[in-house]
Amino acid sequence: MALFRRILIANRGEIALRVIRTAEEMGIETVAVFSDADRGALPVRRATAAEHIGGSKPAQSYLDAGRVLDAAVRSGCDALHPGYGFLSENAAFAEACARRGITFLGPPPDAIRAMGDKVAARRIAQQAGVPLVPGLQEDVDEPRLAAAALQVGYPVMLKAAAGGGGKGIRIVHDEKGLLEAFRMARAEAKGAFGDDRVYLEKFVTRPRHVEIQVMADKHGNVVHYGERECSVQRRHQKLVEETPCSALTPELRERMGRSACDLARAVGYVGAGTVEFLYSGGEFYFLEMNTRLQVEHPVTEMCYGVDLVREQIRVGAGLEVTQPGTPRGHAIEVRVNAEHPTTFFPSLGRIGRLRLPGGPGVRLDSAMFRGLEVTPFYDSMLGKLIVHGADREQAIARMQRALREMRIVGVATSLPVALRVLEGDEFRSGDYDTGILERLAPPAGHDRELALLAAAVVRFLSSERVGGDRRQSSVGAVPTWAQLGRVERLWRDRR
Amino acid sequence: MALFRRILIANRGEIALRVIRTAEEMGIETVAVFSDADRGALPVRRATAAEHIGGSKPAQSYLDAGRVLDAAVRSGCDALHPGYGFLSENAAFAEACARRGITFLGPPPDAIRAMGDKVAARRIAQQAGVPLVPGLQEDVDEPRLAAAALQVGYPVMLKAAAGGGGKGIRIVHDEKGLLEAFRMARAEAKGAFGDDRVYLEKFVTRPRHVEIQVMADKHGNVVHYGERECSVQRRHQKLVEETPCSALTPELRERMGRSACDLARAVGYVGAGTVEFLYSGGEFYFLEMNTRLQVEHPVTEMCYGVDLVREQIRVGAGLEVTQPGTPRGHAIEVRVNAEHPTTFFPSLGRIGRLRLPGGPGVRLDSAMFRGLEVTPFYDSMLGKLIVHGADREQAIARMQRALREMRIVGVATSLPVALRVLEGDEFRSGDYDTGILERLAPPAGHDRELALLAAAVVRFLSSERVGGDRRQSSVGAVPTWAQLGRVERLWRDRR
Amino acid sequence: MKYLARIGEDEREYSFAWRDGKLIATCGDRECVVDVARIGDGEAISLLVDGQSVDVVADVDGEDVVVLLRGERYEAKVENDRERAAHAVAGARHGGKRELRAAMPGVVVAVQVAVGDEVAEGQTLIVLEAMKMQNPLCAEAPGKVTRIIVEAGAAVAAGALLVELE
Amino acid sequence: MKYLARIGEDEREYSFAWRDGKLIATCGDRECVVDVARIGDGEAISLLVDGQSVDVVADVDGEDVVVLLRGERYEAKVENDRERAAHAVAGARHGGKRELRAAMPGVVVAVQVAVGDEVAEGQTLIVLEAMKMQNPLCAEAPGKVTRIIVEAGAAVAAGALLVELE
Repeated sequence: MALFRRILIANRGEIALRVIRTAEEMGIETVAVFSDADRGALPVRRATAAEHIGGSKPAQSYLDAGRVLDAAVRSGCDALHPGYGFLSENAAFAEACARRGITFLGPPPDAIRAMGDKVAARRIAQQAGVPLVPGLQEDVDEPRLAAAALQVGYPVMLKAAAGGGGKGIRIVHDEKGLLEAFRMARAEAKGAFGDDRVYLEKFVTRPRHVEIQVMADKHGNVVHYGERECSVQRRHQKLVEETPCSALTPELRERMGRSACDLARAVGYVGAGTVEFLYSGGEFYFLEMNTRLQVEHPVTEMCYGVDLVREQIRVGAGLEVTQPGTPRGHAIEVRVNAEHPTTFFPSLGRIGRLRLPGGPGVRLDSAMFRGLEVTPFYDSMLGKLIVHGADREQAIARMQRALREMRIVGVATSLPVALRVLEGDEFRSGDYDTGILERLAPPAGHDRELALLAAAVVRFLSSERVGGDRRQSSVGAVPTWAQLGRVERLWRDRR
Repeated sequence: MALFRRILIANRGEIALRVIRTAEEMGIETVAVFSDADRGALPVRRATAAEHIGGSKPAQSYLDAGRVLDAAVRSGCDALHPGYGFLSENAAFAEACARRGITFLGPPPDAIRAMGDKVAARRIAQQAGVPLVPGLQEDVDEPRLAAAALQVGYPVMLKAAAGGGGKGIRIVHDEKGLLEAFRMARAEAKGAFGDDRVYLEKFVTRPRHVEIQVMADKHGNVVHYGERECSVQRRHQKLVEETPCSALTPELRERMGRSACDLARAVGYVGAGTVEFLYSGGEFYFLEMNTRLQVEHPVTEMCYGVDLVREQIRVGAGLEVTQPGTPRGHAIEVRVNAEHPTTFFPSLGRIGRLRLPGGPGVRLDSAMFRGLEVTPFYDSMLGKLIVHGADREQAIARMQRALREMRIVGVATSLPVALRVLEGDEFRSGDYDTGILERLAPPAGHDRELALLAAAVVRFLSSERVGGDRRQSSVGAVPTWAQLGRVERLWRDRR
Repeated sequence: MKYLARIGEDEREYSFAWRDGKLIATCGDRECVVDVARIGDGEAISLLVDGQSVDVVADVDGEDVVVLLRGERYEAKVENDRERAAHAVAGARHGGKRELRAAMPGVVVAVQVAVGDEVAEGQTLIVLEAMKMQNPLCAEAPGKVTRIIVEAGAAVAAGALLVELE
Repeated sequence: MKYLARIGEDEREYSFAWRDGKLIATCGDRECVVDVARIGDGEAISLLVDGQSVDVVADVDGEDVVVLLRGERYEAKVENDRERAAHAVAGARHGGKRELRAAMPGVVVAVQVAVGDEVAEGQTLIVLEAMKMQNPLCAEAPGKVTRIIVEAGAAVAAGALLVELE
């Protein structure tokens, strides 16, 4: 018997499709919700049923807890998967689900709340014995400032307590500018977040962003599935993720894993969660916990042979978590974003021709299709390309191969950037940090000569066709080679 | 440094693309060969270089050893991968490659020859201690016939020594019809193969077709990667394959694996090979050895986390074979054939819209693309869909899910047949044999009611469009839902 | 306008009307509300039939509609009122004449009937070799062979007329 | 007819001729033989350039040709003789007038220049918010702002004229 009768997927795009796939494999019906812009989206078409929940702007639909919940009740769902983003880390929404008798496939509201407040989260982490970046756990005041900075050690970072996503952060290299920077940070924090608390911590140089995947059940079992290395990011947007992380020793991995599980236990966690750490020079420091499935979860799945969405559904239904096996090989994920590869501008438009990569070790998680209109309403991620190889070298080569196979026409994508990352010495060495994208070399243009020729040939052929040149007019799909030859010969004979 | 400079792929379709993918990942250049019909094929486009080798009929191109070899020499190749079919089991071709200084990525010519003659192969297998179907290893004559049949035990099978692919086989259930059947078998064998030798063996009831994947290097190491269960077949054309086989115990698997390796050693085997066995009631019997990569090799790759083409290239270059790790989970392959799902007629045409499956545990090996013309020149396999799951149940559910996702327009395919196999109790029980397809239930038609409605709606919409009905005329790609509503409302207001 | 859809033995008659942007499909005394969305340039059609999602990829060729749905492939015939009337007239005129055509290009390897033969439903009339396989082409219904157009050895195109029956 | 192809700073001039069914491409004193095959309905173009396989997916919009090749994306401009002549004339007539247009639909969050300002190459003129990101739109070359069409807060469509320079 299926664990649930019907799951409402409170999300869109690739993650909605991802959840539908697993639910279908588990014999559970699914209900997709959709905004006006998403009527034709793949999750809507692949789900058992679909409910329209409002306008194209997120606030009118996917962020509207009431409409989403009404749809779940109306369509007879007994569980709800929030995906990531939107309502996934909204404690009040999780509570509302429970009130209406719907199992929220995420952690308990209290755990969401505890980890949602970054200052509170740090306090809990500290109590659970999880290493933090050296610094003050509380709001600093001017009198204590200089002593605190000296104790933590320069360079130090001033951070708005209510901030997030890198906003309101100042780095101070010595005592000289400290007081002025502090006053400005306060004023800025007040202005931006209406909350002038600022805290101080050591500025970690050349940090790597390494996170641990945890999974907990309602019986008190907490396990982890190793780490993911996510340092290839631009403005806190990850572009390439991999597992395992080249910097970790088995001993370090075990320590980080244990820390992550300790934190999950400390907040009574249930379900899938990710504990993010900064890693530098053999030390790791707690950053924050994401209380939901992470975009980059597939790299973990490929190495551990686990289906994390399946585990979410299982523990949500009260089953015990499956013990992780031994990971195998190496996995890399590249995000496919609709953005211009040099300017990083979002690229809107309609997806035309589409060639998807395949073959050994290649997985594509995407709700893309030919004809999909990329609209400005949602984030620009079209999907994720994931590869698995026996070792890191093979995984890199495989991803390069898959990137060369993939063709998307109609919007520009970030794929060429990912390819440049993978081709670069820094990534290949395994020794990189969150600054890698800033240091990325411009396109090498190996094939620029061929591209120039190809562009000219394409233009020549299209003008020949427009001009109705008979040599080209009958070139069809198949025996073009033969036909071109034949037609050309006829034409020459006639002269 | 790459193991070879350039590999010529002496094949076409999905297997040519499969080899190109791995070679590219290993930093080795590739040369595709193509017939007139295949100028636009994906392997031609994905290879480093491509050489035209002749007409569309296989005899004019892919089977023409001279043309293929000339292309290899002309394009500066130092190795050649034969794929499967065509020249892959042609000992003379393997010798010719060696003479022209090109490494043939397959076994030594003598091993090909030894295994190519089915009578000789049985003799070698027997000497190597590999179990055979009880029977006579040599040509039978009339005087010894009745005693032999009695010794072997009824039912017995009379088989043309020169036959293959199930041709020239007669089954005799008791002594009554034996002599007459024998004389007819002789006459038939003479007529069909110009060779009237007939041998006699036990007819194995409810046999399963189970094969062992072996890999051998030039240093005398021979390893195996477990078994593949290939009993879902029609007229000796496999349709669904899986690993592991539900019938095998670890002890049986080990014995079969050891037998297969013994046989490979006995013929001085190098490279990838498959030893086929009949399995029934706890016993296994040698059938034949395929001295090449097998179509269904990906299921093994997914469970062992190995790239068999990579291993072929490595051992071809003289490296030692990689020791197989522990297999994980369960894998299933479904062949995507361009044939009508009820009549099994080949379905020719041009592939139009194409929706490929994706997500966790799904692999597609195919050279299909939108616009591909399926011609009558080659076999009808368009590709292979492979899934991996933590266990057999998950793998089956995953394959069903992937089959429901996949859409191919323009030709009919065998996918619905595969789906029916996977839905059937016999396959799900794991207890099936080579008769499973004959016993397959007709389409259940769960969704026939919806299909009828859908067909009518589609027809209605297309006639509305043809008629230039303004309610439908402006329906574009995206906000169809909203637009339909709006346009309709306008129209109603106007009345 | 009514539409008669047939798949194998099953047939249903529908009528359609638009109401508030949705399609109301009526079949006998049952009615359902269908929300219709066309995807891309004819990539697919998404139906929400009383909320249930039906992801259809269809190929329409006149009255022949091939529907791909949840992994199955349905070959449907859909006629509207006008076409049914026209067919009735044509049927009367042709007096039940029927044809066997080549389902695919190939070479005729055997003609297993002669003019005047009475054939049973499912009886093999022609064996056609295509894609290295021999494919029996059978009578769709009992009848009498009135004309044989091809002989063994002939190469035929897809759709070529092979045998006429009545 | 000659074709001038440009990608960034690089440019090449080609002329083409058919010979025995192959395209002969000449660029300066170099010549190569290109075997051309069009795949499907414009799905892709396969070139064999002196045997080397080049798998091109291209999007042609007048003189703008986007080429996808081996994982890279090239934005090329290709002009033929006629177009080059026409452009030369147009260039002379417009006297070096230049425009800044919106690369995507969005909302103008800031206008960072005024009419009459001298701007440097790469200087931000407008900040456009689209897809929840703020995107600086910069001057492609040094110049003087002659006209500002939009103001902060305005929603603009892709391709909308924002600023004129000379």
